[in-house]
Amino acid sequence: MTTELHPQTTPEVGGMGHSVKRKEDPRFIQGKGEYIEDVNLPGQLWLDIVRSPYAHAKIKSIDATEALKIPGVAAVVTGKDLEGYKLHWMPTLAGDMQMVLPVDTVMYQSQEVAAVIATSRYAAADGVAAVEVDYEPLPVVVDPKKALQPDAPVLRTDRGPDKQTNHIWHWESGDAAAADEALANADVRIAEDIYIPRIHVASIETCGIVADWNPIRQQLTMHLTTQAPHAIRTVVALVAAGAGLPIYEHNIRVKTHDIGGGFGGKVPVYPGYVLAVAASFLTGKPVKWIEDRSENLQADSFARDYHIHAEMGATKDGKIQALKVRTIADHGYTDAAADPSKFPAGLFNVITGSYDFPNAFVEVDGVYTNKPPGGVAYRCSFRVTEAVHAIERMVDILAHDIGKDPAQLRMENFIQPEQFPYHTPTGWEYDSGDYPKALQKALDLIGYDELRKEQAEKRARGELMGIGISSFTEIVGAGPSHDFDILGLKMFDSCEIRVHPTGKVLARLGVQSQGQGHETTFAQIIAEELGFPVADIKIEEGDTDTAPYGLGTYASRSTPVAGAATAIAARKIKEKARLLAAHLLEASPDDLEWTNGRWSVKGSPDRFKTIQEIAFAAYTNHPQGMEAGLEAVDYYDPPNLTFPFGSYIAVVDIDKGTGEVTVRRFVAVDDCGNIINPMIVDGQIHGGLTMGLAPALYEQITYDELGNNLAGTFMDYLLPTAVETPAWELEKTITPSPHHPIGAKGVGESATVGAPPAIANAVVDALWHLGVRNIDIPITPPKVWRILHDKGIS
Amino acid sequence: MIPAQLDYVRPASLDEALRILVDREGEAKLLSGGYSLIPLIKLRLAQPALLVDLQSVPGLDAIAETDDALVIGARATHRDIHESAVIRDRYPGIVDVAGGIGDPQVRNWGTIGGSVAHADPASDWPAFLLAANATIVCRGQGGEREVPARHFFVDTFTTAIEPTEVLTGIRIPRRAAGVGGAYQKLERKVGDFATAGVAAIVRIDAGGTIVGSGIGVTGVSASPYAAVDAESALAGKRPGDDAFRAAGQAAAAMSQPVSDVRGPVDYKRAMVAELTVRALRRATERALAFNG
Amino acid sequence: MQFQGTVQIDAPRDKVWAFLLDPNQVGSCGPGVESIEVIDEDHFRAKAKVGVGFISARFTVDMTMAEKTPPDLAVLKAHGQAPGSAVDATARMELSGPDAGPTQMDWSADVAISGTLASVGARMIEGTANKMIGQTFDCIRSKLAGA
Amino acid sequence: MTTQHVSLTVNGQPMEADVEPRLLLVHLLRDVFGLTGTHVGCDTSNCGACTVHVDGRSAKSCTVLAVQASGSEIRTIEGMADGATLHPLQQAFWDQHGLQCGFCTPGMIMQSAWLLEQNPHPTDDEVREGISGNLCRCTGYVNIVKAVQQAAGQLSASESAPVAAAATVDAS
Repeated sequence: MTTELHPQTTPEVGGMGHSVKRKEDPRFIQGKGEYIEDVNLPGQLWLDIVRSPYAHAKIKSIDATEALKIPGVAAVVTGKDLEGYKLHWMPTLAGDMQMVLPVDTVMYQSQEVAAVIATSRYAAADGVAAVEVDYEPLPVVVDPKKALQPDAPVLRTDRGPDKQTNHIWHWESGDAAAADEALANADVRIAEDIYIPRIHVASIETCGIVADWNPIRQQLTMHLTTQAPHAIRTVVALVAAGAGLPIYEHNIRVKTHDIGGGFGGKVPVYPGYVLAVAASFLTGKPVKWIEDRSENLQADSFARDYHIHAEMGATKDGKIQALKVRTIADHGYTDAAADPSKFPAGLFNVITGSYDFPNAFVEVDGVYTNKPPGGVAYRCSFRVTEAVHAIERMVDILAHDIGKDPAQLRMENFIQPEQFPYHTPTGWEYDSGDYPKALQKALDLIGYDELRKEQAEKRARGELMGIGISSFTEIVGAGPSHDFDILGLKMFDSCEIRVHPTGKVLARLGVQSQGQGHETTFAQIIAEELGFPVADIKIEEGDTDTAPYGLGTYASRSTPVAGAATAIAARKIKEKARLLAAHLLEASPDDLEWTNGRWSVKGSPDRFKTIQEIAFAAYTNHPQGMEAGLEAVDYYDPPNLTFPFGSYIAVVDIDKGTGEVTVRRFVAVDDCGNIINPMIVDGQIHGGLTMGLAPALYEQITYDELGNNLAGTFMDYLLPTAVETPAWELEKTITPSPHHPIGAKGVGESATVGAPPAIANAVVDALWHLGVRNIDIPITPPKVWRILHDKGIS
Repeated sequence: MIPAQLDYVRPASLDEALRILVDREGEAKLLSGGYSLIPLIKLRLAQPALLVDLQSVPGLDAIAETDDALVIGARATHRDIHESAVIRDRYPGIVDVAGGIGDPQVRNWGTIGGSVAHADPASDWPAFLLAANATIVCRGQGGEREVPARHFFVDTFTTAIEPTEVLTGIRIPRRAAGVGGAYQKLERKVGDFATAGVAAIVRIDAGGTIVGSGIGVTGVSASPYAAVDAESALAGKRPGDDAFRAAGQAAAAMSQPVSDVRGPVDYKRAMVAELTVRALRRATERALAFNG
Repeated sequence: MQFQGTVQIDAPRDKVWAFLLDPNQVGSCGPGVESIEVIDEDHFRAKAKVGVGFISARFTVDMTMAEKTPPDLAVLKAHGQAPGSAVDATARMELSGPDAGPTQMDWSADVAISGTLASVGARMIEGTANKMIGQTFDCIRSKLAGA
Repeated sequence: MTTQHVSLTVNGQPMEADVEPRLLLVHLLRDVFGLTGTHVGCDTSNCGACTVHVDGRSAKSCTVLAVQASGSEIRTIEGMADGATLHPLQQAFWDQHGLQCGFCTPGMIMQSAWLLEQNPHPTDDEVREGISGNLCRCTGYVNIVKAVQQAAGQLSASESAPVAAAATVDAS
């Protein structure tokens, strides 16, 4: 089933398998990208936001008198003002409700309280400082477990009399009774509490909008940093309809421009967007809001915050039998996750991972706390990171407990290549995989046996070194319409291709690049299918006036869904081209064969028409009865998800004096199916690994007991620099997806998902002989030092 | 993050700067490289009415050795210091400090005078200046005075400098034979403020005995401090891990850390001890290798 | 954050008690207090410039005498706000010792800091708060002893 | 609101403006001069997206007041290419896939340019240290290091590396 990389096109055409240099780069390297902050419209006003110092408080009064005296300050908008337009609440993508501005109660520290609109950025900031808000502090609930206790204050009193609780929802998957029985009968049973902390995507560009309501044309243009322009347009149309505002979907245009990193953080609708739209509607002028970094780190959507209790059973020689997982999910004060409607805990039930579990049961309870929305995304929207971390940690603990090498235990429990398509006990059908091959490649590449020898020698000398493995299975490409929707919108995606008479191509997609290189990779798919050189193909995204409807780019779904739509739209064009070629060649369409961008008569290879010739004919010489033109559109509804996988191995050294962990080496063997652009795939993996290293060792959004966010700037939210980041070592295996038109699986978040447990396993491996079973990420020096200190090592 | 309104002047001479400080006392704040001050102004945690930028004041950036001192002008940048030939040749402990502050851009612009006057409780220079028994040169309209580092760092963001004075330079005792210095800091990632930092200077006589030492500690108290108990513990000892550990314990005992995002109190104390040992080891190597 | 301490005040108990009940007196010892506006005998409002070094914020602080049990127990609550930050504190002061003095004051303070100061200033906050509270009670002691 | 006059040279062009003294250099470049290639990423001088050269030294323009830079020579990403010819670093970032979303890229290129002016033949570790004041969220830095090394090879091969403008830092 496994194949190697063999490009079918010439480098000049640049189809699949070629490391085509990116078409988008010339503007970026010359400072000519156009990001949201670069968008300036004539007469625009600036919006800035007054935020709450309290995590939970009643608003007693808001006094804008002093703010309005500041030259340039035009207006101060409060929740009471918005209430008049029914705009003070808005729906989240998860179907919960979120405040745009509070009317009476703030729910987290730095929540929006009022908006200042002014003629300049600086005046708006002065206005914010001058608005006086009087608060009455209320008890703060930071810990989701405490939030579930009967005496906890109910945070969301707006939800109706039957929902006066901080419990949001319960979700489960698998067979509880079977899992219990298997656990009871297991020779070996392990249990562990694993916390996956709250983190923030922190793309280097923050979020922003220029909202432009044109009262004459009754047209709203939202220049916006969003990963999901169409979905946002629909949400705005629904909110406007709910508020009775005359803003209709066909008169709303979302335009994204270039996006400075997304990683899921630019999927939600933030209150600032609605405020800017409302302010533009009220003033009739464009209104610009650009978040600063602290607003971004304190008030945007966050990821993870999963309190996991996992139990696993196995035979005494390490054949795993059952998994049972109970989880408390801290969603902050509203569930704003972008999970598909049927999956409030995302795809967390992929937690059986790469292993052949006979039995599994997973349950998750969502909980409100006094924090901003949690559980949204960090280069993984659907809780796969949490699942992979838990299972990879548990497998490692089992291996160490029974004294078996963690690589060996994995090999013995992997789903084997011949078992695909494989049905998991929690209901997924894995499309394809060869897990032993990937792990073996990683072991060989890093020199595993030698490292184990080195580790033994070092341990004898009292030095601390660890080797950690993670053999993850990803689940991406959401998703098939029978199960997957967000706010009722089915999770298809789309591509429209127009071939112009001179053989130049314009393709538009419903997804949205944030650095993934769509302008190049989607052109390569078309080049592969139709033989047009990549240079002749222009890809456009991010303008809802022109692009076909799609759900957007997140959860690693662009290649699995929009990539498929692109291939199929191209194939529709290829079929029409066949008819055109048959007409031009005076042959039967059935007698034609396709090779290298031309239709030729079977057996007469010199009788052919190139795709360029055919394109010209489509506008100049099409047969009677056939529509002119050469265009196609496809809305792709995937038959299944795709399941990329890989095996990662980390080697760490620990400084006994300080507890510092250094990742000395890191080998990543990835399998994302067929590869469109190897250079871009490697780049995605490099970046994903770094966003796996980050939460493993550095990043965490921590709150004190008052709900203050203690990581509100990059001084304390610790993105790794080039110094902390190791020189990643990459390899691939290629196992195509059998159901995807081009056999691709997607790669955007694999490395972010797979890397943290490799690092955590390596650290625990270094310390296992001291009785350490688990250290929650981020594994900071104080945590390691505490262990060493308690054991008398430090 | 947008600064509050402020005024700005760029005096062309020290006298003019001093005059402005007197005329606008209570409003004026000196600006050197700005990499510590401007972030605080942007956060509006500092809202000076008037910034007095010293960039055009001549003569404040020289680095030179005299008979008894290494003199560093207040406006010498961290990078100037890091790359200065005399410092590279003879003051490796200063190279440790200057090369590890912030990041390259910060080192390009941040100055020793600005950093010392700013007196962040976790900044690096104070630890070294305390260890080295440096003096800080302050100029007012009435003339110049030298304040020993050990009397200079009064409190968090608070020094012995008067609001009408300009910090013009640093005088560090000239390195003699058998003297070596080192600075060790622990940071969560490169460019972070120190979780803890320890500067050590030792003087070892021909017989191999520690006859003098200086230990400066940063990041673990309201302001950097000289670990005098550690210095006492080292006096007359042979250099070695036993002596260094005792000094480390003494330095740690003098710390007054608070538990925060960088770690709990006992961890920070332990880090002071550990870094003291490491700094002393390196300082000792350097002392033994330096014949004047 | 919890803080506590004891000060020995060289003054008779009733004098100490009277001091504690007088907003202008006790208020003037608060950190950075620039003005005091007495609303009624148990409520007053202070404007204070609170900070360390050149870093400071102007707070408006509402004070409430929440509990007073003459002549030995007073509880003062403070709720202060500045742009982006807020401070809420409860100070409990218990007096003991001979009527004629010296008076021992055992104090405890529960201080909650919210917003930007807590978020960005985390590494300085506890030490600074501790010091300011210490200064406040030192001020009370010295004013009474010197009176 | 008082303003002060600033005049400076940006990418070789004399430019001036009347600005509030509190105006940040990055906002002068972006909002007044329209040079939007310089980005703001963090506001606290951690991320380096706003890196430009001021009198030959790399600086974080979000942590410099425009008035501080008056009289200086500024170089931004827009001044790197020579007409239609990319600067070797720009070419190298493109060749080596040293960027993804492109937001950190101008600052990363400007810092790398300064680094190569100081150290024309850095080791990989020296490159990593040299760009440690610049954060990239997309690339994992591997290809940035490769790009800087490619450019280092080209710049030294062509001996076209500009001499560091060290006039302001050589007083020691």
